Parts: sequence; structure tokens; C-alpha cells
Amino acid sequence: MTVEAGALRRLGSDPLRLALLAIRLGPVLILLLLVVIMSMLSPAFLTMLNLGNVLAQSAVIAVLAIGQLLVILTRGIDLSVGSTLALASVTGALVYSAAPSGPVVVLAMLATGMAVGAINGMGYVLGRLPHPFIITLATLSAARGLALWLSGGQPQQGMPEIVQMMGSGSAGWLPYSAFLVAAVALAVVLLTTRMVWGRWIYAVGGNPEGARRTAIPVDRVVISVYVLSGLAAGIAAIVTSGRLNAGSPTFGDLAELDSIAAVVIGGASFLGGRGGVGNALVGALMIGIIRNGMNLLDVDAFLQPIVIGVVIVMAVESDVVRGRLESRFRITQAARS
Amino acid sequence: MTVEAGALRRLGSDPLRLALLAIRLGPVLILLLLVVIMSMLSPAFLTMLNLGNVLAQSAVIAVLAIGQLLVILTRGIDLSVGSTLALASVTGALVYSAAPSGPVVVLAMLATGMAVGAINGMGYVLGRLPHPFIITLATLSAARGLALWLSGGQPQQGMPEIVQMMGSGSAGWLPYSAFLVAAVALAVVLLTTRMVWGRWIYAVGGNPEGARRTAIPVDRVVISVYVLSGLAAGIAAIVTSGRLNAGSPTFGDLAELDSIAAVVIGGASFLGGRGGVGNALVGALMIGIIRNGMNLLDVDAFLQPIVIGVVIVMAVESDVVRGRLESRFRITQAARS
Amino acid sequence: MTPALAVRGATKRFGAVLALDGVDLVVFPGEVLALLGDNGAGKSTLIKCISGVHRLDAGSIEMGGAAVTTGSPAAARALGIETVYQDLALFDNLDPAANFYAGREIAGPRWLPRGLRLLRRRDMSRVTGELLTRLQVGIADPHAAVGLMSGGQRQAIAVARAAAFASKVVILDEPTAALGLRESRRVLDLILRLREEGHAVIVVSHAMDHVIEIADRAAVLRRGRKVGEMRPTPDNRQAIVSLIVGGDS
Amino acid sequence: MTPALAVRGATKRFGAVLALDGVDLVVFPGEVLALLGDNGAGKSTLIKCISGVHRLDAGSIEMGGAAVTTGSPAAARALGIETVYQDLALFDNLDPAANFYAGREIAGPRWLPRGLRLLRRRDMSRVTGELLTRLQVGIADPHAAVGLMSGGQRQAIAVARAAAFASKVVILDEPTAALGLRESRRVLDLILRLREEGHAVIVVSHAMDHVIEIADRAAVLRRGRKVGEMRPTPDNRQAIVSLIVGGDS
Amino acid sequence: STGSGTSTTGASPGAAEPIKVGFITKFPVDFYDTMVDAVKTWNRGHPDVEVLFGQGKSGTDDEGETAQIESMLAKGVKAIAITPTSPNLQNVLQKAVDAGVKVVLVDNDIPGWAGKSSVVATDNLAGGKLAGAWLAERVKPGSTIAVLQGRLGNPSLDDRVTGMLSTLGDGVTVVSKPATDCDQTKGLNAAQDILAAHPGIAAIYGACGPPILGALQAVKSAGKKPGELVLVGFDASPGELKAIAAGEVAASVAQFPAKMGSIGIETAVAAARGQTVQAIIDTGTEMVTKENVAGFQ
Ligand SMILES: Nc1ncnc2c1ncn2[C@@H]1O[C@H](COP(=O)(O)OP(=O)(O)OP(=O)(O)O)[C@@H](O)[C@H]1O
Ligand SMILES: Nc1ncnc2c1ncn2[C@@H]1O[C@H](COP(=O)(O)OP(=O)(O)OP(=O)(O)O)[C@@H](O)[C@H]1O
Ligand SMILES: [Mg+2]
Ligand SMILES: [Mg+2]
Repeated sequence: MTVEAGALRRLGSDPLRLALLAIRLGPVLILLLLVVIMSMLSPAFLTMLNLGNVLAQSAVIAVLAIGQLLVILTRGIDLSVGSTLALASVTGALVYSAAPSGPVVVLAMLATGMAVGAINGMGYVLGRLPHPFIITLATLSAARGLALWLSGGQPQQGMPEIVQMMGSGSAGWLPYSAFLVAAVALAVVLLTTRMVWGRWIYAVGGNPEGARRTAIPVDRVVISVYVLSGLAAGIAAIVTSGRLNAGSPTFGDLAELDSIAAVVIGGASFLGGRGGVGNALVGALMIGIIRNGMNLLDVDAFLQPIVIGVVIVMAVESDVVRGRLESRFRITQAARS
Repeated sequence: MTVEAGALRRLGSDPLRLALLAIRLGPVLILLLLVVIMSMLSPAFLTMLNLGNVLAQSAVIAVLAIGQLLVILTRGIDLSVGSTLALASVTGALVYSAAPSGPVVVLAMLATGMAVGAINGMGYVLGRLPHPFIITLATLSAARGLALWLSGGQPQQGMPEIVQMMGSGSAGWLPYSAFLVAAVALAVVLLTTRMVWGRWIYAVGGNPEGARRTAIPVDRVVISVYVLSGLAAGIAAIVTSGRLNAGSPTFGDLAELDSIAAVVIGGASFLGGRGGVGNALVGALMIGIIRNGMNLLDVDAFLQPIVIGVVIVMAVESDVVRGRLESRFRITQAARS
Repeated sequence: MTPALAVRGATKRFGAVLALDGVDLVVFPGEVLALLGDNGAGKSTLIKCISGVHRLDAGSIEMGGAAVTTGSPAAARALGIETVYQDLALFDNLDPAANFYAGREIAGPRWLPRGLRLLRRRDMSRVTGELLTRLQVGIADPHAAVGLMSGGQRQAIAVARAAAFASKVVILDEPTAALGLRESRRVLDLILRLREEGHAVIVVSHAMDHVIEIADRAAVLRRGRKVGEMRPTPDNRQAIVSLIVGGDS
Repeated sequence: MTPALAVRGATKRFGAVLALDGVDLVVFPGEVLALLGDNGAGKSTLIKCISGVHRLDAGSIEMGGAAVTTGSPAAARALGIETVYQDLALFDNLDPAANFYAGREIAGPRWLPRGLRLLRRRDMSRVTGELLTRLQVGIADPHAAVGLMSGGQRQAIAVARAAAFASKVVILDEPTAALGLRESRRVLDLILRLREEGHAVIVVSHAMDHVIEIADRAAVLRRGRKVGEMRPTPDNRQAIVSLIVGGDS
Repeated sequence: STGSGTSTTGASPGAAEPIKVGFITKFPVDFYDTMVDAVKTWNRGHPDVEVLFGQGKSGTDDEGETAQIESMLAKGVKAIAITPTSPNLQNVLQKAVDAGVKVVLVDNDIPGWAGKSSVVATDNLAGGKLAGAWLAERVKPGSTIAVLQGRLGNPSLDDRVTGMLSTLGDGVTVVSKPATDCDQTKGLNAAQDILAAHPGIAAIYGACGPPILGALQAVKSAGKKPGELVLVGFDASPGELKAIAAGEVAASVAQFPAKMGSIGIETAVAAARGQTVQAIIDTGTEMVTKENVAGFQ
């Protein structure tokens, strides 16, 4: 086993370890690059006020993206997250007007999210539908409709103290919503890297048929990720409703696209089985920073979508190039050692 | 080889052949069911006027879905079709105001679509991006922005005769756009079932790495499907612009979701390699009929999204159930024969 | 003695193809049964029906004398059937240890529900490494995803997994097809050890030498039907080959 | 005589794993070269480098005495290298004929560019059927997708494909691993016929009997290095096995 | 005057015949909901009229409204009152007119299209001008302001911005005018970013209601006192009215959707029954401020 052992020992050598670390950190490096560029372009960018804004603005996408990540890890897709957010916010507002208790409202919003998620997961699994695209597209439509119907199409003003705090409170310049994101991220990191259930999520994404054959409860795992994604939408609804002190059937429009984009831009695989919470967070921050930057730099409204498109591709592309350069570097490095 | 030969001969027997036919026709059956239900619910549905409307309203989704189908067959996704449609329509309108020639305008619209498609395909392939989601999301944003910028955000009235005819002309109650869809469908049927290139599209979707190893020009095949999807968006732009006698940066909003939904609801595989033009057409018609039905039945605007969601799932689910019943029937049938 | 596993009248049809046609099969504890047959004879299909991957169209399965339903792989596994599939059913995105313990991870604490327990990753890595070393498969980077590994390395992981968790019946579908000389030897030894420990073992193989060496009995399928059973001995070799190939060729 | 294919100093590294370490290899027209080695020795990697799937980190490839670059599978194929990969590289969603002709479909009319030509589906089905019958692989439904076929049926399709389109060099990575007795026999005959027709053939195999029967020369890899070459004869068998297994075990 | 028109028709011989008319609005937001509710209320008093309702998916959903128009024609309406998403609808509306169906445009006009029977609308451009003039009086010359645009490509929303800018005067500079799609969250984000980049702005003008409510949250979270920054919205939605009453939002341009709805449907019915109708009915705009807000709530 000398060759292998040797190779392993070489893996310990510093430049190589650094290179491997850099690969893992790839998207983070690009994110840092983005930050550097932005702070050079706009003096307002690196102010605490603005950093707080970026975090608060990215919080909703980040939470949704973490939920979406779990779904995508199992080779799925959840198109309903934006509508679920809207429905949860409206439910919260209606509950608040009936029973003005903070915890009850929070529970109602979380439960709404999980209920939509359960419909997605169970509809997909028990209905033996060919792809989750179908059921989550249906709930994308139906949850929004329900939110409109429940609210009579009207935004509902007023949210309990605790929801407002989660949405717009802050410790210094650090918004509370950033802590909330951190807590959600931590919990999901724990799930995906340390817990049996998380291992099963990766197994189902890597080989669904194989997972079935190894007696992993595939159906329950699949249902669970949609419920968790719905829960994430409920949490995101709390943040949004708190930021705007309202529940509205128009909240979360196109959030499904944002959340999927965050996961994919952040470097997780759209095809399942590969990726982690870090990818979702990085992707959400990238999107948040790009949008924030457009506004800070007063980019013309017509040109904004063009610039956003170009920057997204450039960010991902620079990570691709970085990866290639690095693997070339590793070969040279290893050949020398 | 007696067993195999025997089995083959049995395949020729009538009930089994019928059963196999029914499997192929599955989604078509569900479509027919939908038609029957609709015509029972609304006397206006089966009028020629309304059938013409349904065809005209479904034409745009159908053309986009056929393009999207080709992309999905290669395991890809094209999120940019709606924005491409808008950009092509604006380009057409601007060209028309500068050079009021029908053919020139048509060519400009088709070329615009293909150009965006080429950017998608080449960006994805040559940029070695991990997934087409990224580049087509970028062009979703950028093409819309360009359309806004070119038009100054204003809808541009006026389209040449030929475009108007394609969009709103009709032979009796049969809209010309239906013939256009038929022509596009026929061409793509030819491509997918008869031509070498079409075979390669399926091969790339079935096993991209295998396709590379068998010297299929994978990169060119992948680029081509995005160009064709862009071309389809250009054709769809002609229909939309003709229908509304205008080019506008707001056309085709959310058309990407509609087109993907049509493909998947129609029964093609979201995971690539399986499906045909028929699936895209059936899916587009289903969506068209459901929307038309909502309008005919005066379903409350708030409830419409709910009903649409429920009907979509029911349509797909009934096809799943039909497939299962049928395979059970086939086993019984074959065991008896 | 009651057979560990008995299959009666197993019939399975895929569309127009009759993959299994009334197959009977028994295997006893402490016995190695070789399942032989040409390509497409129905061996893998039979195995998948026993392991709950496919459902039989007709026929029944008994274990320890009692009728059972192996309606899903999970049910079959719970009944004590451990299988190595021909296509291996590995998770290409996970490392060998994760593959090894997929579905029965070492985790704690015990008072938590299964799914919420924390993985004992170091324990799992260690045991996996030891077992693979026993099979003499050198795996350069034990933390690489198995999707990147060589054909033999992959097969070794799948075989080691089944052997490690063997309970009543162990089924191996062409377990040495991709293995080198030394690794094949180890797998044959493994099978013999399983027999000694009283497991019932079903092995599919095209390698007559291996079959003659390890199998107590050989059942031959041809086009979905069982055409015979025989004790595989060097003397019987030609007879078995004729059974496999059939008279009509 | 100039070798049909010569590899010099082939080196390939995957991350921390050195899969090939300065391997030299030549094979002449009309010769069958067996490439032997334990699991993970680097055989498939070497083959993939020759066929353009991987790029060599260092080393060179010559064909007919001239240096060539097999930068992609298409380039390798254009140079006359035909390969059966260990993982078969089949299209699970297509039928056997479509798999068979993937990338070189029979189509016309000739004046059209390749991609736009119309498929001659009946011709392709007929030829595929004939070739598979020659290998004695019974395929129940010739229009079913190959994803649903048995392991041996799939391998037979892949082998028949390479043999049918053989040009200068034919490379077969464990071509009989999943095949039954009769089908294996046919493939060995096929290899001998390829040799007679003047093709250079490289075969990877773990089956020493097969190697001794058909190979003119055997090259042995161990942990990415070539450790020897030998004429495979029954007498040499033990020596070759020692080379494969290595002194240190 | 319009009420008497209907009663006259009720007495005419043709009126015994029940009549079908369509009422199409852009998409479900409170502005159009108010309009639809007003029509429903009106309809209760006019049982001889069957009103079919239709709605698109967004403020720019031309295709959706086209489909609605086509369905209504299939169901045999005699008149359509519609809030057109854009001038792009004139083609299909002309088809309706050609088929003998009267068309009344509500909320906004399709300029240059001769087929309409009447336009019942607020002039958005005029509303914008009103806001611009109002703002010009309240911000000092030399100060800077920001504009939260609506949805790009939506003519009536664009008019509100154009009109405002035309009367604002040269003394005031617009430093930023991002699009918000009339989305509350996007309004909040944009306002936060603008306040970070241009902390000194004196006012924010919104082309629709929701973004201004979002901006209000941004102003609050930036620690500014209400009134320190002049917020002016458009539409006078319930949320805005509440904020105006509380002194947090300075003003909003009010339109009268209920009036538009009832007059619109009435005009459509009258046109269908062959009566002559006024070509333009302006339902008017008004600046809502803390002083007069009580009258709007
Ligand atoms: N899921 C399936 N759908 C349709 N046909 C199938 C399916 N699985 C197997 N078959 C067919 O059933 C027959 C038996 O296949 P099976 O895999 O059992 O053969 P086998 O004996 O294992 O062959 P091998 O030695 O090649 O592995 C073959 O003709 C095969 O094509
Ligand atoms: N794409 C890859 N990435 C990383 N490591 C790889 C890759 N391909 C092969 N390896 C490693 O390189 C070594 C050689 O693998 P290779 O497939 O060439 O072995 P082999 O001789 O063909 O073995 P077998 O007989 O099992 O097929 C193994 O350790 C394997 O894990
Ligand atoms: Mg098999
Ligand atoms: Mg190999």
C-alpha cells in the first residue's frame, strides 16, 4: 500500500492542502471578490448600515434557499416556496387580527408552511407523480390563490411584536434576521453532515433506487425535505412579514426562482446529491449583494436586469475558471513533490 | 428462441396492442377527458369560436413548449424563453418602424430568438458551466432588460401584415397560428424521430458521457437545442406580436414556467432522454383548456389559481392511475393468452 | 430440515417478455446454491423478486417454512435477506464507509429516533477500512466518492457490505465478475465462511470453476424456466454446461 | 514492424491518487495484448487515456509510428481506436440498434449534412439483430430500451458494437465479465477473428484461462506502474499471477 | 346623470331583454378589487344586466386579458368594460367592436384607438403632475429625491413618473429611480439601499402604493423620524391612508376606483343599448394629505 499511503501523506503537504481547501471554498472566494469589487465601486457599500441592509435583504432568500437545497439534494424541486411564503404571511396576519398573540401567530405561520410542504411531499410520493415539478407547480398556483382569497386580495397590516422584531429588529447594525438565518443554517448543517436523516437525504439524491434497495425509508425522506422546505418558507414569511409589518398575498413573488438560483449559483448540483448549506448561503448573499449594488450605484432601471444577468454568469464562470486553474496547479505541484 | 418469438407474436394480439397504444396515448386520453368535462360544464366550450380561441391561446405555449422539449430532452432547461419572446417582439417592432417590410421583420424576430439561444448554448457549453440553469437565468434577466431598454419601456404599436396574419388571422374558425404550430410540430417530429441529429439529442439526454465517448458531437448538439428553443421563442414572438399587433418588453412574462410545465404535464421526462413533440402539444393544450375553462365558467379570480393547481395535479394523477391499471390489465391479459 | 428460503411457482412478466415462468427454488441453512443460466435467463429477475425489488406476478416465497411477502427491499431485509445486486446499487456521491452503512448507520444516542441520531463517522470508517483490507482491495483514498472508483473496487465494497450484514439468506449476483484474481479468491473464501456460519447463500455466477469449488448444489434457469438441478462436481461440469446452453443450440 | 499503437511514459493523477506512473505499452497489428492487473491497478485509466476520455498528465501516444493526440473520444475514434468501456457507455433510453449505431447512424441521402440525414432504421435494426444473433445473445424485445436489459445482454451489445466498427486498434475492457459461457466463447472467437483480420487488440481481463487462450502477450500493471510483460502460456500462468499480485502480499 | 340614463333605458322596449356585459380588470390587487366590488354593488340594483367578470394575472398580462376578451365574445357579451393593460389590446378589442360589441375603457386609455365608445379614467399623467407640483412646493430647491418606479413597461405606471418629473421643476434632482414592480418588499429593499447611498435625500415618490409602504419601513429602520423625509405615494390604498393619518406618509394621489367601476359598467350598458355616451369621463385625481385623509378612509 505504499503508493496509496504515499499519496495520502502528500495530501498532508501544505500547498496541496491549501489547494484542496480553496476548491471547497471556491464560491466563497468569488463572493469575497464580489465584495471587494463592490466596495471599490461604492463607498457606501462597506458601511455598517449597508452591510446590515444586505444581510436583512438576503435573509429571506437565504432561508428559502436552505430549504430548497434539501429538496434539490434529493433530485427534487420546490416551485411553491414563494406562494407558500405569501400564504403563511396572510395566515399570520389573519390569525393576529383574531388572536393577537405573538407565539400563536408564529406557530400559525410555521404550520402553514409545513402544511403546504406536506401536501407537496405527500402528493408527489403517494400520488406517484413522475416529478415534483408538477405538484409544486400546482401549489405555486393554489397557495397564491388561497392567499388572495383569504385576504380578499388586500394586504393585511399589523404583525405581533416578536414577528416585527425578527424582521426589522437589529443588534447594532446586525439585523436579528441574520441571527435567524445563522440558526437555521446551523440546524441544517447539523442535519446534513451529522445526522442519519441527512445522510439518507444524500443517499436518496445519489441513487434513489439504490436507497430503496438498502431499506432507507425513501418515501419518508422525500416527504420530509418538502416539509422542511415549507417550514423554511414559513420562517421566511416571518422575516418578510416582520420587515413590512404586514401579511400580503403578493409577498414572495418569484422567490422560487431566486431560491433555486441561490442554490445553483452557490455551487450545489442541480442534479442532486452534492452540495451543502454553505452553497445556499453563498448563493443567497451573491444575489443580495448584486441587487444591493445595483441600487447603490444607481444603475439605470432598464439596465439593471442586464447587469444582473451578466454578473451572475461572470461570478459562476470565474469559479469554473478558478477550479480549472487549480486542478492544473495541483497536477504540477504533485508532480514536483 | 421460441419464448421470445412467442412473446412477440402475442404482442401482435389485439387487446395487448390496444393496451400498448393506450399507454402511448395516455396523456391524450386525459386531454380528451378534460375536453369532455369542459363541454359538459360550459355550452360555450365546444363552439367553433371558442375552439378557435383555445387554439390561438395555446399556440404560443405550444411553440415554446416544443422548443423547451428539445432542451429538456438533453437534460437541460431554458428559463429565458419568455424574455427572448419579449426581446424578439420589441426588435421586430423597432425594425418595422425603421424598415416596414414583412419578411425583414420576421427574419429579425427569428434571428433575435436564435441569437439569444446561441448565447445560452455557447455560454453553457464553452463556459463549461455546471448547469444551463445559470446562463438561461442570466438571459432571462438580461433579455428582458434589453427589451425594456430598446423600447424605452414602451409597447411599440404596429406589426407588418404577415405578422398580424400569423397572430390573428384565421381560416374559418381555425386560426392561422394553429397551422403554424402544426408546421413547427411536424418539423420537430421529423427531427426527433427521423433525423440523425434528433437521435443524437436523445443520446445526449440518455447518457451525456456515453455520447461523448461514441464521438457524437455533444457540444454542438447541446448548443443546437438552445438555438432551436430560441428560434421557437422567435416564432412565438411572431404569434404574440401578431395577436396584439405590437411589440412589448412585457410579453411572455412567466412563459418559461408555462412551457416547462406543458412539457412535463404532457408526459415527457424532466430528467431528459424521454418524450416527444406529442407530449409538449398535449401539455400546452391542457394548460390552454384549463385557463379557457376558468374564464368560460366565470370562476372567481381569486379561486382560479386554486382550481388550476388542483386540475393540473388531477390530470397528471389520472394518467398515473390509468398507467397502473393498464399494466395490471396487461399482466392478466397476457397470463390468459 | 426446513429450507431457509423456498420459492414456489415464481412467475414474472415484463411487458411481452416472460422473464420467469413457474420457477421453484429452495436453499437450506449452511448451503451454497449456485444459480446458473445464460444471459437473459432470468437469474437477476428471480433474485430481485426474492429481495423485494420486483413483485412476483404469481408464486410465493417462504422463509423458515412460513409464507412471507417481500413486498419491498426493506421488508426483505427485515426478514433477513441480504443482497448484492448485479448493478451494485452504490451511491456514487458517497464515500465507501457511507455506502457500506447506508440504511443502517452506526449512530447514537440510542434514545433518539433513528433518523435524528448522530453519525459515528469514525467508527464506520474504521470498520469499513478493515473489511475492505480483508478483501485485499487497495483503495487509495478512503474518503473519495465511490463513483470515481474502479469497477473492482466498487464491486468489493458492495460484496463486503452484504457479507458484513449477512443474516439468514445472502444473495450474491455475479459477485466476482469485476474482481481480480486475489480479490475473487477472498470473496470465495468469504462465501465459504458464510456457509460455515450457517447462512443460506445463493450465488449467481458464470464462472464454472468457482461454482464447482464452492457450491453444494446448482440450479439452472433457461429462458425463465428452471431446467434442472445438479451437484456441481468436476465430473458434472459438462452436464451442467449442457443444461445451461440447452439442447437446441 | 511499426506498432499499431505505442504509449510512452503515460502518467495520470486523480487528486491524490497516482493512477498511472510512466507506463510504456506497444501493440502490433494482428496482435492480441492482454492488459492485466489487480483491481485499481490502473488498467481502465490507461485505456481511457488512450481512447481520449482522460487526458494524460504526462507521456505520449503514437499510432503507426507517428505521434498523435487523442484529446477527445471523437479524435481517438477518428484515428481508428474503437473501445468497449468497463461501464459500457450505453444509452439506457434507446434500443439496441440505436445504441449500436450511436454516432455513426446509417442515414441518407448522402448529399445532406450528416445531422440532417434521415435514419435508415430498418437497415440498422436488421444488422444489429444479425450481429447479436451471432454472439448468441437472445434479446426478447429488440425494440425495448437497453436500460431494461440484463447485464449480459448489455455487455454483448457493447462488445458487438466495437467489433463491428473495428478499425486499427480495438480495446476491450473486461468484455466477458458479465457474459455466460456460450456468449463468452463467442466473444473470444470474435477477438481471434479481429486478430486474423490484422487489427491490434488490447483486452483487459481477470480470467486467466481466457488470457492464456487468446493473448499473444500480456502486460501487467501494478499500482499504476508496468511491472512486466510475458507471453501467456499455461506454463507461465503462475509467473503471471505472481506479477499481478506482487511480491509484497 | 348616469343613474338617470340607466333608468331611461329600463323603460325602453329593448330593456326587457336581459343583457350580458363583461367587466375585465388587470389583476388581483386592492385597487381593482375595489372597482369590482363597486360593480357588484351596482349590479345588485340592476338585475336585468348579467355582468361577467374576468381578470389577468399581472399589470402587464396582455395575453391574459386577450384570452378573457375572447372568452367573453364566445359567451356573447354585448359590451365590455375593461381596464386595458396596454395599448397592445386594441387589436383584439377592435375585433370585438367589429363583431358589434361596445367597448368602454376604464382606468386608462388606449390613445389613438378610435373603436372605443368611451373612456372612464383618471389621467395618470395628470395625477403625476399633481404629485410633482405638490412635491415641488415641499422640498427645497437644490435637494435630491428618489423615485420608486412601478413595473417597467406598464404605460400607466410610467405616466405617473413622467408626469411627476414634468412638474417637479429643475431645482430638484432625482438621484435614483429603481423599478419595484409595485412590490412592497422590493420597495423596502430599494429604499434601504438608496438611504445608504444617498442619506441626504429629501423625498421618495412611489408610482404605486406598496413600495411606498415598504419605503416607510426603510425610513423607520434607518432611524429617521416620520416626516423628516417626505414620502408620496400613488393610489391612496388603505395602507397608505392609514400611514397618512398617522403622519408617516405625507401624501398620496387618490384615484376613485369605485367611481370608475360603477360609471364604467353603466356606460358600457348604455352603449350596448344604443344610447350615446360621453367620449371621455374623467373620474379625477386628488392629493390625499393628513388634512383631508378622513374623507377617504
Ligand atoms: N425491468 C425490466 N423490464 C423489461 N424487461 C426486463 C426487465 N428486467 C429484465 N428484463 C428482461 O428479462 C429477461 C431476464 O433478465 P435477467 O436480468 O433476469 O437475466 P439474467 O439471467 O440475470 O442475465 P445476465 O446473466 O445477463 O445477468 C431479459 O430478457 C431481460 O431483457
Ligand atoms: N475519475 C477518477 N477520479 C479519481 N480517482 C479515480 C478516477 N478513476 C479512477 N480512479 C482511481 O484510479 C485507480 C485506478 O483505477 P482503474 O479504474 O484504472 O483501475 P482498474 O485497473 O481498471 O481496476 P478494475 O480491475 O477494478 O477495473 C483506482 O484507485 C481508482 O480509484
Ligand atoms: Mg443478471
Ligand atoms: Mg477497470
